[in-house]
Amino acid sequence: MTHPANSSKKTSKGGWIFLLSGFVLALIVGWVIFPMVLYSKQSQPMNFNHLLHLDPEKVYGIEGDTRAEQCLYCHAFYEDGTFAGIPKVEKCIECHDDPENPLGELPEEMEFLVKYVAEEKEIPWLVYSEQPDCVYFSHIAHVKMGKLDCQTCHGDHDKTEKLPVYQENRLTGYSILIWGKNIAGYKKNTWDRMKMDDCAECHTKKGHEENNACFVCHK
Amino acid sequence: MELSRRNFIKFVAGGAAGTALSPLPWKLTDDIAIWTQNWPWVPDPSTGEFTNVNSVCNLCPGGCGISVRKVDTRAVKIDGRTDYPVNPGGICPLGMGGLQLLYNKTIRYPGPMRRIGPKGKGEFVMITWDEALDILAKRISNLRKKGMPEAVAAVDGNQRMSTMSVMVERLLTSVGSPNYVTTPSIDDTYLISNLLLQGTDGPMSYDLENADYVLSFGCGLLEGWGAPGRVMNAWGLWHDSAGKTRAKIVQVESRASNTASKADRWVASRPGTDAALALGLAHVIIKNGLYNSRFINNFSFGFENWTSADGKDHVGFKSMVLDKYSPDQVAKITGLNPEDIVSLAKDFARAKAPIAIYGKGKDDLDGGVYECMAVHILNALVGNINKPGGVLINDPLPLSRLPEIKQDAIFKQGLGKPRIDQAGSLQYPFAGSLINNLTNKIIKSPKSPVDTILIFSANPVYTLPDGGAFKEALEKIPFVISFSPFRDETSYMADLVLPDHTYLEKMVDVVWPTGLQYPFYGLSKPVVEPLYNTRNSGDVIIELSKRIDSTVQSAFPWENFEGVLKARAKGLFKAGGLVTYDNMNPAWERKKYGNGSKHNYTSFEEMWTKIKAGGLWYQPVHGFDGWEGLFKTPDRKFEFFSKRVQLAVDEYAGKTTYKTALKNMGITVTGDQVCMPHYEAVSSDVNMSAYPLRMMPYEMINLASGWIPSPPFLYKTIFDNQLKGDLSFAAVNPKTATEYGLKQGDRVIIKSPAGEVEAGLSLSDGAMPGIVYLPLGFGHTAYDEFLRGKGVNPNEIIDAEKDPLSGHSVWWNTHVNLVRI
Amino acid sequence: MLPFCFEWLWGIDHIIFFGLLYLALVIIGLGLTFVGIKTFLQVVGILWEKDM
Amino acid sequence: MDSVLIPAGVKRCSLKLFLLWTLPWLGLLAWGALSAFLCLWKGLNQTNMTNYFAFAVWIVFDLSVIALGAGAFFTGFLTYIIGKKELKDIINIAVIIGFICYSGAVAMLGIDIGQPIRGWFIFWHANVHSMLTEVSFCITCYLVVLIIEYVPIILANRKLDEVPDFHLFGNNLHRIMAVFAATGVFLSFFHQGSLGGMYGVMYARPFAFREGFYVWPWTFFLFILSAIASGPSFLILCTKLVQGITRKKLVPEKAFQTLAKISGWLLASYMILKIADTLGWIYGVIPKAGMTFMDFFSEGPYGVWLLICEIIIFGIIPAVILLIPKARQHQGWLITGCLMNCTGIVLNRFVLTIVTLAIPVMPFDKFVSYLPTWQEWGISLALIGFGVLVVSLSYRYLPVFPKEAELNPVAE
Amino acid sequence: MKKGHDQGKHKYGMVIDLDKCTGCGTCMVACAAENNVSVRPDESDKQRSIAWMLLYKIDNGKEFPDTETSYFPRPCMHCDDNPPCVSVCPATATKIDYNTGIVSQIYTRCIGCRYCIAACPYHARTFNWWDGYFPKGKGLDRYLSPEVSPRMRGVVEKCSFCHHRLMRAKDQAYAEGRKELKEGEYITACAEACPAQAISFGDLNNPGHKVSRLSKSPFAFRILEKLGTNPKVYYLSTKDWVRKMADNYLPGEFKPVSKASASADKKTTLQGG
Repeated sequence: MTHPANSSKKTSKGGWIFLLSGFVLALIVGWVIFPMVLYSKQSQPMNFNHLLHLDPEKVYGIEGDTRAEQCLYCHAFYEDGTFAGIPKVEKCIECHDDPENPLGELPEEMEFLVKYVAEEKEIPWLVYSEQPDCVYFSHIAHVKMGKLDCQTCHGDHDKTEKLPVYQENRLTGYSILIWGKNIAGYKKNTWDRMKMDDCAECHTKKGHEENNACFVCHK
Repeated sequence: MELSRRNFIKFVAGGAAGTALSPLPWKLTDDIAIWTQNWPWVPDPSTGEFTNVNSVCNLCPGGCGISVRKVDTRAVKIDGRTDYPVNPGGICPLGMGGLQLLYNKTIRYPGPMRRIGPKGKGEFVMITWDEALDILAKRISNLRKKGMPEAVAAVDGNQRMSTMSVMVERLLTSVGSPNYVTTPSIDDTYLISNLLLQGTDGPMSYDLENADYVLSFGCGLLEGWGAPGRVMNAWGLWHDSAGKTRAKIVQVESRASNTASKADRWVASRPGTDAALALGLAHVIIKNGLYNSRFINNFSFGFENWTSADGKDHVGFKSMVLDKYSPDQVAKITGLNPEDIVSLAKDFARAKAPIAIYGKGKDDLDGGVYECMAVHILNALVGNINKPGGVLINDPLPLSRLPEIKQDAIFKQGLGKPRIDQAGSLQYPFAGSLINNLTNKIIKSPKSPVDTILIFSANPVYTLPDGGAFKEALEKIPFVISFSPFRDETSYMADLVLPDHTYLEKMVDVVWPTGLQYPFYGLSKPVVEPLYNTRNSGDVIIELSKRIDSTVQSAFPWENFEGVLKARAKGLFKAGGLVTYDNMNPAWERKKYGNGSKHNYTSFEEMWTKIKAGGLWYQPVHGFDGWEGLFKTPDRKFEFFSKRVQLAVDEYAGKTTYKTALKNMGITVTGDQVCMPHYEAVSSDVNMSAYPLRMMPYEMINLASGWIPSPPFLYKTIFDNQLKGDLSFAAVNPKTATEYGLKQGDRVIIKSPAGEVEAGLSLSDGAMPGIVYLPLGFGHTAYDEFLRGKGVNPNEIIDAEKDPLSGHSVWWNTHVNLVRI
Repeated sequence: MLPFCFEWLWGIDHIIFFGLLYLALVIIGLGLTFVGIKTFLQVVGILWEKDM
Repeated sequence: MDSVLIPAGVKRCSLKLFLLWTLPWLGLLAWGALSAFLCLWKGLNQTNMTNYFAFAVWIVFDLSVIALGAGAFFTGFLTYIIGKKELKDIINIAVIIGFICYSGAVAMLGIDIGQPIRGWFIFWHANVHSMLTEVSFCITCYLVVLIIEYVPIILANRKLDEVPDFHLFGNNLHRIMAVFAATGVFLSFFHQGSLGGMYGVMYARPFAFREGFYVWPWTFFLFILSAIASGPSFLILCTKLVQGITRKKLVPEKAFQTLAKISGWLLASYMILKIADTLGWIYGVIPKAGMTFMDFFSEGPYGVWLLICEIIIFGIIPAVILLIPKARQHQGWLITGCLMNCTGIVLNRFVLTIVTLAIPVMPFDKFVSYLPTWQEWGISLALIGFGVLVVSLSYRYLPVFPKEAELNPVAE
Repeated sequence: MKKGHDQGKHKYGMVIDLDKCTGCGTCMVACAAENNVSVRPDESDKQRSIAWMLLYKIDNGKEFPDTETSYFPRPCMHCDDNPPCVSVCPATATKIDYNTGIVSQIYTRCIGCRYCIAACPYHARTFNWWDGYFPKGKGLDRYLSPEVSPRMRGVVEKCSFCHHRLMRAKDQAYAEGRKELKEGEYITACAEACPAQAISFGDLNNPGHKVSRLSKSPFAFRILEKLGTNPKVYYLSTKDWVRKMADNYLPGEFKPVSKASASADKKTTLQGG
């Protein structure tokens, strides 16, 4: 069977524009719009100034020779070695004991005293580095035995004055920090991502393969 | 350049290529997979600070020490305590599943309830505690005003001597009603036989851990008898380390229960013939002179023939046994071989520390007094009383008595009236209370003599072996109040529910677990904050008394229940005992500290705080200090011939004739035998041809059959030849099955004079031919989908007779017939 | 699956298994691209006379 | 009205009739779709599978169709690599049948696993020691190959062929088909084998366990052999069926004969090895496990008859039939032979799956039985519906049988 | 490929004394409660209900009154070296860790192909045919432990030797500045719960541990030893008929342990009925 070849030529020539536009459009959707849709943004119930609390000039009592020890002052271990994570209000009350008179003049402190200390309520913090239920992570093994610095995984959180916006993956319910801010999963620093491969990478680097049993990280 | 079909295809193709080169598809694939890894509907347990809270399990009177693991405020696991004398380490499956009872909202009452639907439907409205207490208080005070306080009755399922039961009894007394009734328990039987043989009023104390030959007459050692945690621990000790000489365990039981199967020797005698067997063994022991003559000659009465003050000659135990209980005679009764009886008796008598123990399964129900006496006699014969590995004689726990109750006119007149259940009357001189009589009286009389009935820690509608009679009775009683925390069958019949806390939410005491050989007092503490609007019944009683009237109030001068606990515990301080336990010095080993000296507190308050912390007070088992002055019988000796029985019979005979007296007391023998342990063939007027078989309920350690519901966890441990779907199975011997043309898995109706139930048939060589064994603990009509409608409850078809002397119900002798469906 | 995934081991079994697998994939891939490119060139008529 | 799509120079029934014909098969598909929905939505509690019968009717179906679908790669192998010209006339239908079997199998597996959405973990977190990994990889890749082989046939449709791009693409694809065929052969050998290996490696299941060569138990090789033995037979059956239904001669008899002969030889050799293997099992594996032969054949319905059927009735007999030229030239015997051959292989897959799991290994364990639910049947049968539809459509709209026009001249 | 275990540091194992075992089922309940095992309204469908620790009831097949029953508590055997279930898993969702000997299962990795179930002769592996039963408002999810993540429908689960307790013990040790664990610091929930102390748990590689002593007893045996699964769960029984139940034997193959055992095996029952 035969048919005029030129006709087919014409249309197919013009068609390349469509091919290209489709291509470009898809790239924009995938790289720009998709991430915006995927993550929800929520702000913390109130701000907390890490930098201020860790500044010996301004705040007394938060001791610790190393950076890690300073963090541990509030983010402490229980007696059984489990990790308290974000401190409960009772911890804050050790210093901010009197709802009537604040220790500083920041509005956040006032808000904190009125809303939580006086009301005896816990602060519904959103946890940036919350791992899913299937993950087991022993802080004491890494911080005390492994001598790991906090920022290896958490970055320079202690240097921040404002708590960043909390972003949650609408589909998985994970905090954005687990996959990492970079949608392509590319990371520069150790703390940019907290997926299994990142744990494994470090274990391998440090020669801790003997601790690569599944149940070391999964419960 | 129109968007022709072809161009559109190109556009899509380009789009596809672009998408593939963007993170979208890949990230999405990953995220969807992660979504399946934490589906929103899969629970995600919150974490926090882990703590362990020590307390005492109160699900049965066993009183095991438990350590509850908590995360922040949630309780997430129950474990046994190694620093606790009763159960060093483990606990039973029921205790292990306790959290499902605490947290299962659908089987609990969220607060006080008033009935709106018909009785038994379980339709209630929640009311305030104020309303609830007022309704109840008014009702009681009205009855008092009307001068009929005895119309108030109480059924108490709390452990005997526990502070809760003392409170309930006190409430009734102060109101002026004699009608305080307890649910059945083997302890009743133990008390009577101890009283009759030894004249002691202390609990039965079996020194199991130190025995080397345990002859158990029907005790479900592995089915939950006594304090399960303690007994199973003892089982471990008996069988410790293969090779080294172990204790020998002999089980007398008609069915291959766990105990019978696991025992070194299984004596499959016919049910209800324990007394005969025991006396048969006595016969052999006496005949071969294997008994402890020192004990018999110096510390017992009625062994040899004797002459009473009035010059009458009496037959002694020895002659009676030699005359009536030869191995051959006993063999006929029990169905055993004479030689076996002889060998058994010899093994027993020759053991270093033999002990004969008596029971009936879990001992949630009564036993037979003559049986119990006959078994205990064996311990006397070998002189193994108050000796290591024997039966110890202890005084009751040294708890202080509560102050006397102020008496008013109503009080006197009310208590003057006879008990409805006739307990303590001439006919039933030894019984403390007879719930079976109470039930019958109510059913028989046109108008219920009871107007208001209070039910504490009990589910008699389900647990009583009375063929459903108690439920019938409740339908006639105008006003029923349940204090149960659970939506059980009895509370469904209630007009008012005043829910108690569960055992993990309240402080309550455990007084001397059944069979334990040393004085023990356990104290549970609230492990979690009460989840719902419930109240400790102890506090409720105090509050109630305030609202009834001043006289009743005056009987409860404490501001709360702990006040009462402390008031009684004062006695413990005086007696002095240990409040901490070191498992290197087991409580059953006679060690350095004698009777609980060397305790580590100086003031009562200090002791109390320590008891609250540790949950225990105990005195290590006492050493053997002779037999002198041990027995409190009329003539200060161990009585083979019970003078108390003699007096009771004579007194009753005085009122009527000797014959009728014996007949009413259910005694078939005459003469001196009446006062001595003997075998009473269970009489029955049932038509044998219509009901050729017998049904015996059997109990399991892994299924709750008492007033506490089973945690769903337990159903994992039930075999599918016991429960399959909603069908529970009756165990029958293959021979019997073939006789009736039945086979494995058949559905049958089990008919008795009292009713009928449907069950599946499970053939088992462990079942005695001619007997149908039904599991206890199934067939709930209340609670939730986990328990409701699963299997049948044998109690519904039990047609009980009366036990001689005590008048307790004989529930192990129901005649039945099998009909295939 | 991929050498940079931590579960990857440079063990002989991994190498054989994935070696063969990737070989197969590569052959299929190359085959398709070859056909694709050839067709494209024929359509725009740069080389190969259209044999139809 | 769809005449423009129908290949030139051949005759097809009216569209109405055709649609009528598809109805029952669409019905099966609908049943399957409903079942699939339930299983995916509510989970596998919709089936009667248990912790004892972890594998059940679906796996039996999977293994069977994959074995029977082996006709595709093997015919491809004979056509493109060995160069058996006569098979060119039947290769298209072979490819289509292969495509049906494999796509169906993969779809079923997708429902069979408890977490389909995570199915790709097999690839991403592959455990190279698992036979199932090997199976999954090869089946998926081979499915791609089959699609590639199917594409030119589709593009040969009259309407599509008018598009020059498609026409060229189809042609070029067809030219290098040998390459894909070769790849397909390689992949198929492995997954057919691995499917057998799956059972052979279960060393704690004495019924299935086999010694072997290096990492491959004997079942690995037996499965390859049995697959290529039954594949051609199945191909013959299907084609004959099409011929029967269309009441036309579509493929020259020579092709059938060649396939039948090969099938016969392979089946015969398979039987010899199978018997050797069974003996080795009886005298090697079983006694080592402390068991006796009869321990495996005295539970429930699973008696020695299974073995007799598998080896003698549906093994040796069809082999003989297909090997005797006189017999296989006789249509009746040919079909009987092929049918028995396929039955035997299906039976083999059934036994290895079900009996392996049904017979308890622990002495105090008990035997339990299993019957599929309607959902399980639905999904299994949907595979057949799917198959018939694809064949029907292909036959109607694609030049599946090159010789059809020539064998059935249409009077213009 | 076949990695032996001997280079492993610890080798946790269990010894269950069947003479002490009373068949009470506490181990099963303890296990279920400890590990958030799902409980459904109908647990009588034993082929589909989930139990990591399962009690098998056995009897000597004799007639009344000589019949005798005993029990086999059956956790996962944690087969050593090359467990049948591990090598077959296509997604590496289950692995044996040679430093502890624990065979663990990752539920979030499992795709539910159930090949491991087919490969395990002990029925130690069970499939989640349903999602966990936690109806809204019933409140039963309140007792769930955060130490073991609840499973979703469609995955396989099995006894883990309570490896979360190992991690718990390690955290405790770290808090006290120790690296090594003492005997008894890590034991499984079933071993801890058993009221008759029939279950002991510890390191088989450590001659000081009770389990390694008991596992060498003449009365010690394992289930289906002949298949070469090499379980790390040992049983003790002085009764020959019980030991014989544990494996398949050709006629005359089974050897009674000793006279001592023979006598211990003779259980006398008095005729009745």
